[in-house]
Amino acid sequence: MSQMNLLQAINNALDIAMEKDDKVVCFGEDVGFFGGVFRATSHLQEKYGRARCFNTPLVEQGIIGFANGLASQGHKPVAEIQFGDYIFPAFDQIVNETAKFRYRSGNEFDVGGLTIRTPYGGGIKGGHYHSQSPEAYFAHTPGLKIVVPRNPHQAKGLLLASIRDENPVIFFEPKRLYRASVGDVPEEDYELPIGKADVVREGSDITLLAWGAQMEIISDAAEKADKDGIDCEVIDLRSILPWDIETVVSSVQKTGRLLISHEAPLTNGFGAEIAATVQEEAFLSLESPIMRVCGLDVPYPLAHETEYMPDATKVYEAIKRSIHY
Amino acid sequence: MSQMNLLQAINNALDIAMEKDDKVVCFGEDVGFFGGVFRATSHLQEKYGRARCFNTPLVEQGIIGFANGLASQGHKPVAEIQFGDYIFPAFDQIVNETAKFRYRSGNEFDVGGLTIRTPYGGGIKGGHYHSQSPEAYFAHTPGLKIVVPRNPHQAKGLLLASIRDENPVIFFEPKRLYRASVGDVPEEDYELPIGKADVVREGSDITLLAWGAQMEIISDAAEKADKDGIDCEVIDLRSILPWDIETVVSSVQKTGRLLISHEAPLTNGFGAEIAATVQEEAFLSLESPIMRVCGLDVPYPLAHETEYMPDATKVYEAIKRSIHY
Amino acid sequence: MSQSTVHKPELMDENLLSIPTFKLLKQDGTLYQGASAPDFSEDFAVKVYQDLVFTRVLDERMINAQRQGRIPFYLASLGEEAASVGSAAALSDHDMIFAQYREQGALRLRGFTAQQFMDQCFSNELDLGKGRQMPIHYGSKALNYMTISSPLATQIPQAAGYAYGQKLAGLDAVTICYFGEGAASEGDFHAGVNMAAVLNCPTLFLCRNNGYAISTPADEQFKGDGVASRGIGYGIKTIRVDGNDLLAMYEATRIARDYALENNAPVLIEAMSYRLGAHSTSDDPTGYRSKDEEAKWAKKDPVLRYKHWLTKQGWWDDDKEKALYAEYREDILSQMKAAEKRPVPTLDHLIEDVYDQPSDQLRKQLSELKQHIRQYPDNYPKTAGRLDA
Amino acid sequence: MSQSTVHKPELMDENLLSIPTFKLLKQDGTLYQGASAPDFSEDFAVKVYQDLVFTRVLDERMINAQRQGRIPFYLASLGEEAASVGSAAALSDHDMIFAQYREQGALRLRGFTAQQFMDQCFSNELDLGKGRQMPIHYGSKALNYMTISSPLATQIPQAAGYAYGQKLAGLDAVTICYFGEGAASEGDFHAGVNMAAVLNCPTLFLCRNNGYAISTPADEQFKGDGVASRGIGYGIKTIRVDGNDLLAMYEATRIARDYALENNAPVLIEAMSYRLGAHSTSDDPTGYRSKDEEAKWAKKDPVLRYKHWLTKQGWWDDDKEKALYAEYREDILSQMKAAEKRPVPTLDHLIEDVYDQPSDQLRKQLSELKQHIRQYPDNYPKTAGRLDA
Ligand SMILES: Cc1ncc(C[n+]2csc(CCOP(=O)(O)OP(=O)(O)O)c2C)c(N)n1
Ligand SMILES: Cc1ncc(C[n+]2csc(CCOP(=O)(O)OP(=O)(O)O)c2C)c(N)n1
Ligand SMILES: [Mg+2]
Ligand SMILES: [Mg+2]
Repeated sequence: MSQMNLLQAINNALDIAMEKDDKVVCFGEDVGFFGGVFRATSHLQEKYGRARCFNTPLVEQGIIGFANGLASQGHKPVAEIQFGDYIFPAFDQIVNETAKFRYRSGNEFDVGGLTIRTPYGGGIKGGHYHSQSPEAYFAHTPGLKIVVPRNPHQAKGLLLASIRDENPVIFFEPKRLYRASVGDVPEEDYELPIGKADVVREGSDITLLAWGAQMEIISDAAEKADKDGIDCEVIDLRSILPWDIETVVSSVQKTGRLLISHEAPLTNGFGAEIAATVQEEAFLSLESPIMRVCGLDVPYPLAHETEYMPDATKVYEAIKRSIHY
Repeated sequence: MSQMNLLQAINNALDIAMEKDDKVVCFGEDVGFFGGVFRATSHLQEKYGRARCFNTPLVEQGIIGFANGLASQGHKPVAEIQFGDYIFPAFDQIVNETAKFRYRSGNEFDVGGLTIRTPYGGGIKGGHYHSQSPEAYFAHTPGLKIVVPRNPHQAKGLLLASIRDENPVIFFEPKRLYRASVGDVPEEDYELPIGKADVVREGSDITLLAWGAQMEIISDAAEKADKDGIDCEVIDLRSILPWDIETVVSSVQKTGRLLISHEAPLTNGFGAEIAATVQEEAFLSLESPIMRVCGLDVPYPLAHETEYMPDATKVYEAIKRSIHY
Repeated sequence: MSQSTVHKPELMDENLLSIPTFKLLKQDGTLYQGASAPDFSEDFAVKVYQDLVFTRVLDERMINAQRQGRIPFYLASLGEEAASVGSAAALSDHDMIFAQYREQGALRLRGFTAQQFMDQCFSNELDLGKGRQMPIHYGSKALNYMTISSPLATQIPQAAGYAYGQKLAGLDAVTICYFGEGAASEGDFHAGVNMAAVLNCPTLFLCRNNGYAISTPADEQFKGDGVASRGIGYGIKTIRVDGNDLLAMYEATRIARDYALENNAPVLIEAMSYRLGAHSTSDDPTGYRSKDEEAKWAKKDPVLRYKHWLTKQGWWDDDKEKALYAEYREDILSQMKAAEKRPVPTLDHLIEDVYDQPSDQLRKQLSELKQHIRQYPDNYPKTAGRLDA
Repeated sequence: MSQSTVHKPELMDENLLSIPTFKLLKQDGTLYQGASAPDFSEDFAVKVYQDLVFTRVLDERMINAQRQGRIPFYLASLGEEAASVGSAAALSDHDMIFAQYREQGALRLRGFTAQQFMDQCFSNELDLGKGRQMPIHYGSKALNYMTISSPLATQIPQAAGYAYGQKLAGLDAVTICYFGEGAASEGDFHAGVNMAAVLNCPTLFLCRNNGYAISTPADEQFKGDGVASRGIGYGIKTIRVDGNDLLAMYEATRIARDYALENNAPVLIEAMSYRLGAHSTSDDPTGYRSKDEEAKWAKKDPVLRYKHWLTKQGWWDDDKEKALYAEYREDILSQMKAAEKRPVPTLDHLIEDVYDQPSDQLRKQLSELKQHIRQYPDNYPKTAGRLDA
């Protein structure tokens, strides 16, 4: 075990993946010599050479297009998009190409080796274009997997699993926690399962569900609620596609209540899918409406960032509304 | 009144809009001399000149980028994307630019004059890339309006309203109905409201909700159910952003049941948002879980298109499941 | 970067680059003065011709099949056969092909059989693509031919990445990427060619400039000296070729391939040709271009031009010609009849290959669908009888 | 298109285009032989210098403000001031400016005040952008300066469309579009420049080639002769200019503007310069480039070069210099102090301008938020006290 922050855990996972499998190749804007603007790829060029860790020209649609081609050739590209906000120029390559590559070819070809890493989320005074949480934009796309880790330990295990998964994975990294989240991380190689939610706190009164950086917020809210005698079950979804319907539904069948929180705007965020599925699967168990505590339906703001964020007191108040419905 | 098919109604709306307002400009791939691959812009170049109706190079991100710039200058571009499946290369220009233009500039600049027209949907043996229904991909984006007409009369009135709306609108045209849907259309200029759902059939037992081409399907299902003595209320949402929560919720409060149907894959389709909102707003009225009858979570298939489609018998069976829950 | 300086303000002329067209063969099958033909053996030369003819017969037959309502869609390469067959003939079988959709000639050259073409176009259970895409979206791992994808130009950066992978793996192979002059307007073109240049990828970018993108003529697609002039802007070797001249296409591709492989560098090839037929069976070109223009190009028929050359070599005659056409017509027709009788893939394939393994959610959706089909078998005639196959 | 033909297979050389750099002014303020200075009046020449100096003082002050934690972010234009000020000086005030983010000089030249800069950087209630974007995302309708957007290159096709609109409206105006050599790799660059060429848009595309995109040097961004060589590929007039030479930047832009306006055609200008400082306050260039390289470029200081020229004209001296710096330092500092005291925009602005009118849904979200803030005022100190303002 060592203490690592989230960035170090990611760097460590990439290092292990590259060391063990020379099919793993890392690239993106500023990823090479410099090691990425957040330094997630530090020292990888030094260790594995320019051919396996390199800068690309500044063109996201090209980065993912190139990665698709490389993956279809049997390599395992780990492509970095510098900020989640800049993944949209690559949307066509991801949604029309990556996601459909295996299906459309009848499994003649696939890009299962591809992993797309990108920092997401707010709370860093980044305004519209350094704060977005775009996971829901991809969640409507069969063929993709979407993973979001909440801390360094999870990040390393999930990233290693993503790189080795036989399917393309978008790996969203909570950049607010890059340096802020520090924890024990095993030095050895390990993987955590994709598609399995993680019950981080058991409880009986209400289920709180989130992913990534928002886990901190709902855990705080759970603590607050605890003082009022409300016993929260806290679940980290970890993987948005596929998502662990079974764990979430069983939890709600037990608690009778569900609250989902994400930073992205409310409307058609992934919370919508969860609520829609759970109301169907656990209809008779629900004692109050499923609540969503999310970003407002506005572009991510700067001056009013604090007001915009679905913070712990907002979650806490919603818990009480759910309980006292 | 004249009899028009859906394409003629659209062509007629464009004609009126261009005639009355010389700020209206139509362009896109093959839109000029040829009048578009579906001929929606037929004769417009002849009538209004090459400067106001023209071909662009083959580059969707450019078409929308160009349209954003033109709109920010005070014009009213009506940009055509040849197929909804090819809107994704323009995703960044739409989601990061169009949608945020007014907000980010503090209303110094806006692209409210912009309308994006694009054919969408399946049932035409088009396989993956001539069949998609991408509305939900945009529904997570504050700043956009999204409109889908169900027949020629609606198409003309909603398109005229979209072009004149002070906000950017994506106008999805159900291409399966382009020639198949024929009806009475007033010759004069008229607008239908954006953001208001249309109750096309009143009923007391269950609310059926859809938009665009799917309206035909749920209406058929309502007929079938009628023979069993099930009285369906049928609503055309018409506008996905903003959507008419009030009309839908009041209907569900009356009927106690809701079924939503769309062609796009189930997961995180716009049905998810509707279900999530309605279960919250009408929790105590719901007598059975909100049902979604949607496309499967696979890329749009060809050989199994019939099987994939949320057809009238699938809707009908779901109605019965809801009633007998 | 250029180190020269000037002190008078002057805009550089936009027509500064004027790229000549490389030609070997005249329409009558003789060589231009100073030209020399590539060193074809008789067998090879004849095989190439066979592939040209096969492509033509295939296109003719399938357009009819579409008219008869037997398939929903088709797209022909009439007039452009030499561009894809000639370039593909200069490659090694290990080279990867990323095509746009009008390069059936290249696929045939690689060995795709009449049966394989038919099974794809009829979306039946033997289609390598499992009936999931529209007709003409061929692909074959065995033949190193990437499955076609409809969104234009997406294959261009992919081809750069693929070639990078070949280089990493130490393979003695390049990637060729075909696209139209229309597709070259997409952002993905810029992305892919520039990345290949900077990242030293052995990729041959072959632009088929056939004058139109559906109804849009090339002069509404770009200004300047065609697509070739952009190559110099990216700092890569470039050549413009008469796309109706099979020998020139072969030679240009051959030297481009040699250069790419030796230098780990991309090459841009622009093949000048003309789409003699409609864009696809959904299109009618009379709405946007003249019969005169078509007639002018019909006289430059690439298949006929090559046949003249072949005949002059003493390698071809009318009897062989008749026999060949008869053989291919028969082959294609009989395979068509067989293909249209084959059933669609079983319903289980609807949820396969979305992921390497179907998710629980997909299995559930499939089992609900099967239950529904059992209830309404008449509505789903293609699959209802074989649900448990 | 070129009509010439060749019959020997030969790849065209990738270095065929070698575009010279247009220069007028040497570092000592004298002109190159054969060069002639543009016809500046004393007032105009001095105003231009003032804007250069203002920009420099602003950058210096704001980098400090960021270090002191007063603003979260800043991005300076040190070393590149002449490229934006010199080009903008050649425009009419009616011409539209689409900037990338490092063109504060052009904005100052248009008349943006110290107060306006400060209000934007401090996201306060007077910011024209209503505090919604990070510092340096300026914009002003009154000054025809499009609000900056962070996603790179998106403004390039927008500028083409804007210019098309100017032409449609019959305005006697062009649009200038600034972008970095890094941004020129984006698909939107290709889209925008090609569309402007084909659709005859009077757009000046001005690439600031400052050698780096964050840590990525230009030679990992493209091969070939810079960005300028691409202009010829698009069939548009092109000029490369010494970006540290204000007079040359002015002249090149002036003739480009004349050409664009007269011919309804775009022009590509590549300004060769160097980003002397860090990419932004989040960056530290010591990780990726040498002090030597920086020092070499520091000697080419564009502000100093222009000052030498101005002094030689007899229009400038040390006293004026001192007074000017003092005035701007004072102006900026006092405006900064005022700006940081101004409150953020009221909470109502959170939901305004998403649409022309807030939707019902947004009104509901706002009212719930206000209710929550009333319950926890201490958590929202910036807005809690002014909810009903
Ligand atoms: C991204 C995208 N946009 C639009 C289309 C629709 N479309 C199909 S073919 C075509 C024209 C392509 O022209 P070109 O690249 O010149 O190839 P050609 O058909 O001439 O061989 C268009 C616009 C598409 N398939 N993909
Ligand atoms: C689409 C997009 N991708 C990535 C970024 C992150 N980013 C901001 S500035 C920058 C470098 C830009 O370099 P260049 O265009 O040369 O301009 P310069 O900073 O040198 O003036 C990058 C990669 C971005 N803002 N937008
Ligand atoms: Mg073409
Ligand atoms: Mg730069």
